[in-house]
Amino acid sequence: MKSNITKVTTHINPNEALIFERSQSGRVGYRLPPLDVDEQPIEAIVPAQFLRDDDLEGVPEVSEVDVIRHFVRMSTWNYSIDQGMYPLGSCTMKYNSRLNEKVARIAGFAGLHPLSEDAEAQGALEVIYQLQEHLAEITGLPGVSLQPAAGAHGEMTGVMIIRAYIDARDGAEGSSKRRTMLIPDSAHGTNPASAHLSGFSVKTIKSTPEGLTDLKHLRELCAHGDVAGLMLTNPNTLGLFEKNIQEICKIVHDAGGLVYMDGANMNALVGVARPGDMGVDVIHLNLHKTFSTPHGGGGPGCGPCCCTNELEPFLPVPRIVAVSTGSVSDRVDSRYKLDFDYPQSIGRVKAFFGNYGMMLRALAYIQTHGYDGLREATEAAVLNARYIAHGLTTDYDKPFDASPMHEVVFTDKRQSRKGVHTLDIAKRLIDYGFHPMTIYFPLIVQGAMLIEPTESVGRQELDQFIEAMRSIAHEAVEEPELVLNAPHTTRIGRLDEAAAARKPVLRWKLAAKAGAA
Amino acid sequence: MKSNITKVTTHINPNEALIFERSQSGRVGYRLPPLDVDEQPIEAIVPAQFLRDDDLEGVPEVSEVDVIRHFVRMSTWNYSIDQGMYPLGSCTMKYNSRLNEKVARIAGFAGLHPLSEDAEAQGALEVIYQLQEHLAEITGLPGVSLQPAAGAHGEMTGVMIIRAYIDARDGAEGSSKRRTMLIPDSAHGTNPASAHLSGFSVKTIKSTPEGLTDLKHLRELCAHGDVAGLMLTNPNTLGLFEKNIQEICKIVHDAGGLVYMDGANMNALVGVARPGDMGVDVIHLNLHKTFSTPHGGGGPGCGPCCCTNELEPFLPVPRIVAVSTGSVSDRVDSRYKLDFDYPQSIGRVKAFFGNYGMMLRALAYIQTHGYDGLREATEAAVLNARYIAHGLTTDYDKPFDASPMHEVVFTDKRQSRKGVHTLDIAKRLIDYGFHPMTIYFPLIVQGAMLIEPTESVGRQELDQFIEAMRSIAHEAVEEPELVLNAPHTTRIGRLDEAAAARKPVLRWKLAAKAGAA
Amino acid sequence: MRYIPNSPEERTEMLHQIGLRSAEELFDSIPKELLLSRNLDTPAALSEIELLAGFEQLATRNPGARRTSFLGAGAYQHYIPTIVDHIISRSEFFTAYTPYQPEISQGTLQAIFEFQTLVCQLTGMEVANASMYDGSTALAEAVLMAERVTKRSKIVACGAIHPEYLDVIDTYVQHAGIELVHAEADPVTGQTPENIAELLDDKTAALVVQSPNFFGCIEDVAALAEKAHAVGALMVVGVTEAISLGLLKSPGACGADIVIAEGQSFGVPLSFGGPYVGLFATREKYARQIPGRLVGEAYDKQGRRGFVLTLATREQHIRREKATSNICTNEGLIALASTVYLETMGRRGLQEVAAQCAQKTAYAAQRIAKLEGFSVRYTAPRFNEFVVTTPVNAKEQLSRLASERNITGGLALSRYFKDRPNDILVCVTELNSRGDIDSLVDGLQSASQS
Amino acid sequence: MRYIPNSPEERTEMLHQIGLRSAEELFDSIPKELLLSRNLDTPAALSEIELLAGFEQLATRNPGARRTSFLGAGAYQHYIPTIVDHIISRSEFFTAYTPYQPEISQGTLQAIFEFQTLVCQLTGMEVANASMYDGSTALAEAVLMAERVTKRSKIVACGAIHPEYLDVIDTYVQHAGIELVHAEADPVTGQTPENIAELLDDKTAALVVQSPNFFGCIEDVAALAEKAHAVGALMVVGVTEAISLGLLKSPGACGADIVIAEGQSFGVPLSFGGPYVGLFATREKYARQIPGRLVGEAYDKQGRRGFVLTLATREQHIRREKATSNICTNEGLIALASTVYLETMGRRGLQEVAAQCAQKTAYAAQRIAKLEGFSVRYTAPRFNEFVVTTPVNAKEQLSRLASERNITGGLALSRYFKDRPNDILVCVTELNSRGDIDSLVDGLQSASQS
Ligand SMILES: Cc1ncc(COP(=O)(O)O)c(C=O)c1O
Ligand SMILES: Cc1ncc(COP(=O)(O)O)c(C=O)c1O
Repeated sequence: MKSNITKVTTHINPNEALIFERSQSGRVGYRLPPLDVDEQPIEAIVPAQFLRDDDLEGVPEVSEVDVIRHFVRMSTWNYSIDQGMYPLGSCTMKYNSRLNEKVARIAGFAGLHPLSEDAEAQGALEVIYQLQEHLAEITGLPGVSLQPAAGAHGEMTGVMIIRAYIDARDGAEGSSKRRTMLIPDSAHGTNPASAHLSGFSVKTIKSTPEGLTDLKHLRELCAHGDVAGLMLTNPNTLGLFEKNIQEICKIVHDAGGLVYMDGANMNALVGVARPGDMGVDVIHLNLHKTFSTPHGGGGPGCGPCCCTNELEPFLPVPRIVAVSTGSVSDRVDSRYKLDFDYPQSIGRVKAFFGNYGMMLRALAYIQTHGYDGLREATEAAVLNARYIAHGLTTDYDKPFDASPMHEVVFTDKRQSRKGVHTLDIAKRLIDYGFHPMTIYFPLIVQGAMLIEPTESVGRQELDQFIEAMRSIAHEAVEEPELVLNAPHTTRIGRLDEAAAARKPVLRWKLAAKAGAA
Repeated sequence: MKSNITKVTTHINPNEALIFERSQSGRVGYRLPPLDVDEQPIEAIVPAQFLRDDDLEGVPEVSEVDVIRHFVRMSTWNYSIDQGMYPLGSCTMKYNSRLNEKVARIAGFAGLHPLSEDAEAQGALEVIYQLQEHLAEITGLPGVSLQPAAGAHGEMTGVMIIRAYIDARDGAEGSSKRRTMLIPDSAHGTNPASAHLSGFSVKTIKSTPEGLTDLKHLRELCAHGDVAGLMLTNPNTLGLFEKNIQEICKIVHDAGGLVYMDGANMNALVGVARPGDMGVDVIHLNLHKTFSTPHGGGGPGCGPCCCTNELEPFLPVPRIVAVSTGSVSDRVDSRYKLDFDYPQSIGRVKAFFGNYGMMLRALAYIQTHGYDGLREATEAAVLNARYIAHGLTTDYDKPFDASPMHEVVFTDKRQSRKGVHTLDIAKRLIDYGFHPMTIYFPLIVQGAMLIEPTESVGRQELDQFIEAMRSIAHEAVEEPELVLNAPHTTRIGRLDEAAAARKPVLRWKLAAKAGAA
Repeated sequence: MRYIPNSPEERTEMLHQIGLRSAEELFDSIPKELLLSRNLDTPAALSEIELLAGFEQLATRNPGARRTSFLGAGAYQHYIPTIVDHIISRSEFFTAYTPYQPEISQGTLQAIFEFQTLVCQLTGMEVANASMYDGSTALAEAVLMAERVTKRSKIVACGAIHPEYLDVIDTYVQHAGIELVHAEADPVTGQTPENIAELLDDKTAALVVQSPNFFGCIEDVAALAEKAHAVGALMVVGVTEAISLGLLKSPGACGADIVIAEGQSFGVPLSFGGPYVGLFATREKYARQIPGRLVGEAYDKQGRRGFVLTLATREQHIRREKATSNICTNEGLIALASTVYLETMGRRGLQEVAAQCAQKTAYAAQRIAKLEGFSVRYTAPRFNEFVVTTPVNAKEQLSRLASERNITGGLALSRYFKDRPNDILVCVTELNSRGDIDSLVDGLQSASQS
Repeated sequence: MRYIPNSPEERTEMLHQIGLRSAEELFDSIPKELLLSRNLDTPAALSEIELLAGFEQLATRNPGARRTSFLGAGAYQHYIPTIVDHIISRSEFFTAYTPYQPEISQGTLQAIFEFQTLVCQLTGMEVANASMYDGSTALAEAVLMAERVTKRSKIVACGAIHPEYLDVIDTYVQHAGIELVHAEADPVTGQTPENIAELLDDKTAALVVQSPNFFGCIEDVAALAEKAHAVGALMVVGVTEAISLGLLKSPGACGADIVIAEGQSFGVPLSFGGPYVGLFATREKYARQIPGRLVGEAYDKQGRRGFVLTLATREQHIRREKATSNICTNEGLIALASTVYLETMGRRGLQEVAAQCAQKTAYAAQRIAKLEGFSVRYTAPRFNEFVVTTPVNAKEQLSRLASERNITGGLALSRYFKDRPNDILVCVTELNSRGDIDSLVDGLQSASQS
């Protein structure tokens, strides 16, 4: 019956071209106030040799209406949290509140220049300070820097702090022998990459059949005196709490190393348990996960680093500090200041102070929830994951027995016997109106499907998700083709990624215009 | 190949239920600051007999996330200007600029109470005053009231002004003989309805085969001394300029009547010709058409009434006036004021001063365009309509030969021979990604298709539209089923409107909950 | 012009393509002498930067927008959840037209269906329409509808109806052959006088009351409805402060036949008086007499549920001069804002916000009543407004409150009642903190003393 | 908690359904002694009303945000078209994740592809990535990439690079075995000194320059590139004021091998320093050495064009410690904002805004140069920043400008250079009217006189 729908070729929404293909010479989308100083010949200001000579050819010429329609149309090709559950494991796709967006747009913040004098920016500095205090309380780690721009950046910062601490503790000579960073095989790829940036070489710790850090292996690796530290995710990327965390920290500490915790999974712990109490020395948080700042199609993030008092002197500068008591503190215009005076600091990891707009949002998140709401969110997030784990056990294999925390991992073992793999299941989920889970991560699980519902999903939708997954499991047996060719409902089908990588086309080119659709 | 897609039943976006069906007892989406006065038993404030006793049963209980997802999902079922051309004839679906939205949300306007003292609201009053001045200049009619909330409301206002004027001119006795309002058969339904509201009975003027007012018929109707006025749309609803407008006005004036112009089609005239210069006595404008304030899925509008100096005393009160020169004008805090002192006024047509937010947007539109941009928009709008008229003549029948102005009407005469009607063509257009044109209006054209592209569409998209329409014309011949069963690409198919009207279900009911999907 | 996609070059090409030489030729059907031979005398085009600066500058000249305020009287400041504006700012909602093509308008249609349902729930009525321009025009249309339904021509309006609403009714009925009778509020209770029944007779189409009324007094609607029904008239109830519906017995439960309300309190900014939204509800049996648009449930061939505009035969585009109203464009986007507001606040939020208004108002009234020389008028119970008689001229009192404490203390009733120079109508909402109220009380006291 | 859909009752039911008795049991895998037995010592929950009031209050304590400003130095105030924020506020963009599932992420992917193309066009380079954290980290990554490409370990950095950027490079390279050599700017021209070639040798991986440099001077990139290439080093160019690309010869046309820029000027608010967006472009032959994400064209089985994340084998999630960078989350939404900005301004707008900046800056510099006791430093041509040496202490001068004229006059260079107490870095953009500039000039004069 629908055979002829393919005749619908000019549908403007699905076919929105690249803006370069839409460009028409002479269109304009802007207007500036007229120049109000006497115009000089431009060559009198900048010698001709330094001036552009390509007349910006190729840069689009479009009207404001064209721009609006272009992006509104394209936007409809995206899935988003606001449309439904987005159960990407390890990504904590929770509700991004509008209130936080509004806060970040208050003119007194959005219009503030980062090089304003401290006295001109007391409100902005207080926001940073308050957030630091709250994150210190939440992690149990008192030293905080909000400078890192994302999780990986926070990792780099944290690992550099470990390095700097060991340099200081052991001296250059002693430190030079400690160049090993231990990282579990289940860890996120940024962990080893960040360790590498700080000059460490990585040794991989095996996971036990239960999905936890192999203590025996850890002890072996710690036996050689070369360990600078351990980077551990907790709950780990399998969604399991490392219940031996205290023991783990002790082993590493006894071996002269420090413990870095990847805090990407803090949504399982806020208000319930604190890394600082577990023996962790330094952690990064992802404000764009646990604290709900929007992912924005790939950032911006904010990856604060929190550490013990011992490590605090090594945090990046400038630090944002409260001016200590006494007469000065009364002067409201200088209660907070930038402090550069940390000679042991690893230095600056970013210009200015980090992704400030994200800090505003995260602080608003913390204030909106309150201490009880923060714990409630954690409970609800873990409950939702457990509910899914429970709902899918009959149809999918779980690689580990232990009860998951905020996310749960399944394997495609059972389905792959019929030739249906994780990728197919993920694509088929799209037809059911859901964004797929994280797939093929962590690497140690065959055909991993890592599901993190977060607290932002209601029971009805969880049930629908479970039903969809179970239905796909049945399809995998009864009509595998249906799954293997999914998705069927999207604007485009599966793209040939291999071909794309072989001969990458990474930009539009003027010459290509004639040939384009 | 797609036969099994129907298995996709839980797709959350297409299936978003009514909020009442999603409601779960105990969910909340709000938080207020705690009550900060001592709480009294509520019955001590309001006697129990006046208190609600249904505990608001049935009112939904949902979280903020539920609300966001609910509306974002539902929104994806709408077509909108921002997605493409929206060629509804007579509706002037032009680009709604974001800048105007921003202006309307400036706190100093959005937070201003309408009963603020004049001195507390000088900025707001100046906006009204400026807009009045601009509209007077654009229409050539110096008396302006912005009080009416929409076009039909402006019509009622204008017709009441005519009535009041005649009452004053002819006395109660004389006036009582003039109770006829002449309205062309092509007019919009609001015209006769508005005339009726002012106690007039309607006589219909025929259109000529050329689609214009039949002067002979008009003269006949004017011969009886009972004519209070004529309500004329110009360009008329067929998109044709009433080239005899001066003659028409003379006939009516000579017969003791006044000429009301429905200004819904002013987008064809702004900056090019002025109703006041044509002999028109009173007009309404639709700021939500010509001046780009958003239609909002059915309003709000703003339907200012502009009239000659003679009619001005009859405009609704309060008027917004500038305090005349002299010492007072220097006091910036009272340059503009509300003036109630118009004893001949027809009275108030709405509480406060009209849809103020729309006035802000319309003023921003006028300022953004400038006098040259206003004319440019008119030219571009007319050109676009002519371009479409030109592009479709080979495939569709045009009921009238004359060159159209800002909109063009076609008939389904040719297609209906194959059993394909305007409704089918409209629905099939949806499959091509376009919103249909206005259909079956004006009533005097068989299977009317009234197409108004506005200036907000570029050539590429016009070409796509023309191509789509021509392709449908071919389908109507070659594969009529395809057209008759359209649309094929939407979430739901054609709805059974007759059944809906027979046993109307106009609200969700608690009892229905169990049975609902 | 950046809003016009086609560039001048493109437009020239298009002109040539359709056989024209210049843009002027587009207007050939307009008689030469009617063509404007000069530029419009409107301002030159402004950039965004200039335009925004201009409006921001104008906005600073509205100091009224920046005060702590106790001004109500038909337009109320309430908390608006942030998400309301986000949702109504989605292109799909604010740049869509009236949902004439249901297949691509289900978002708007389903939202209106929810709006209609919520209006029914809150007013306690059976059916509601898709919105009217505002409360005042909705009340006028209710009066016209009562006339249509009863075929009677007399309307009895209780005096404590918002004066501007009364004016609008006056305008609407002036050519409809309707006799409008006002009954002043009882000077002691502030409510409709006991003897209202004397004005009702078998020519009476409707008894019209506002509750809470203009002076903030809650009317005994049930008793009034009984009286109206006794003579076969309809009971028409108007509500200007819709938040009261969260606490007070619904007009429907009191026997109302038509209920209208101003919906501004449901998530709509004050915006100097508009756009607001009129709610209109009635009994099912009068559904075909309702003015304005109605959305109803419908099904497609495959049995999928959807929503459509329905009962269109009532409307102007079909019935022309015989339509139930001339309304066409209504207040779609504002109705949507109200819908989002109501769903966000939800059952418990609507109750709480109404309760907070009542509690804070009681606190304020009690404190002011104790002030030397002040009295709080009327014995009737109230929701969130009340009349204060001050020892000095109300306008002076208010302007001192404004200049000395940056408080808008309320409405000087002299705006509408020249004979009440010392009366202030005070409104308290959940946005007025106890501190605000205390400051108002102190301000009143000191302004009246010195 | 209103952001959590499931009510406490529903959660209890769910707990029971999965066989648990209480929420505590959810945390059974955490050792008892690690469980927090108290409430977090963070604030109690606030309503929207309270929260907004609190932040608004804090915002008033940032007077710097309300001044006419001539402060640049790596973060610039420019006009931002209104539509930018509207588009990036669409749920579909701001609440989406990194586009891992291309079938339902084409909106984001196509936008990034356009971003990459625009970055190439503006920088004059062949390929660009999907964004870096900001300009400073992009420059540090460029240095690391130069080391990877050349397998050499010395970096020569021209002195007039933004001091904070230099600091970041320092941090990034400290454990990479890289030797970083700074060359001070020439005190007369303000540019890289003529004898820079002396520092270059066959160990040099890259010559790094910023243009316009920190003092606003336009560098002769073409000449520098020649020198770098002469020793087989890469030419790395950093741009902190991306608007300059609308007027100045592109780094690519000057021979650059890697170009980075801070994209904040392209439609991104100052926001106290972030989030901004780093642009990163290079030659096609180095595409597989690029850090960060790349979007490329791809086709489905039916030949329909789409876009995907590509060349993922460079990245951490595949290559782990051997990745070209550790970057994962980048600045997606800010890259989108820049894309909207660039497309809205378009070819002609980018030219005009750059020209206006240059013209106004020339005007300001010429006026200030004429002031008694003041001098404008450096002979090199400039774009929109310049250094003024004032007769009195710069900080004092600036604080008087702020308090007396509500002007932020620029940056006291002593913030970075303790030995330059009297120097101010002044920045002029299209947002500074002639009146603003005149007022700055008058203010400088009078502040230095009294
Ligand atoms: C476990 C884990 N660690 C680290 C990261 C890196 O964080 P970011 O993407 O913010 O750099 C992620 C994010 O995907 C993660 O899931
Ligand atoms: C010709 C004409 N007249 C009057 C109107 C009524 O305007 P409104 O819908 O604003 O009441 C319309 C609107 O559709 C119209 O097209």
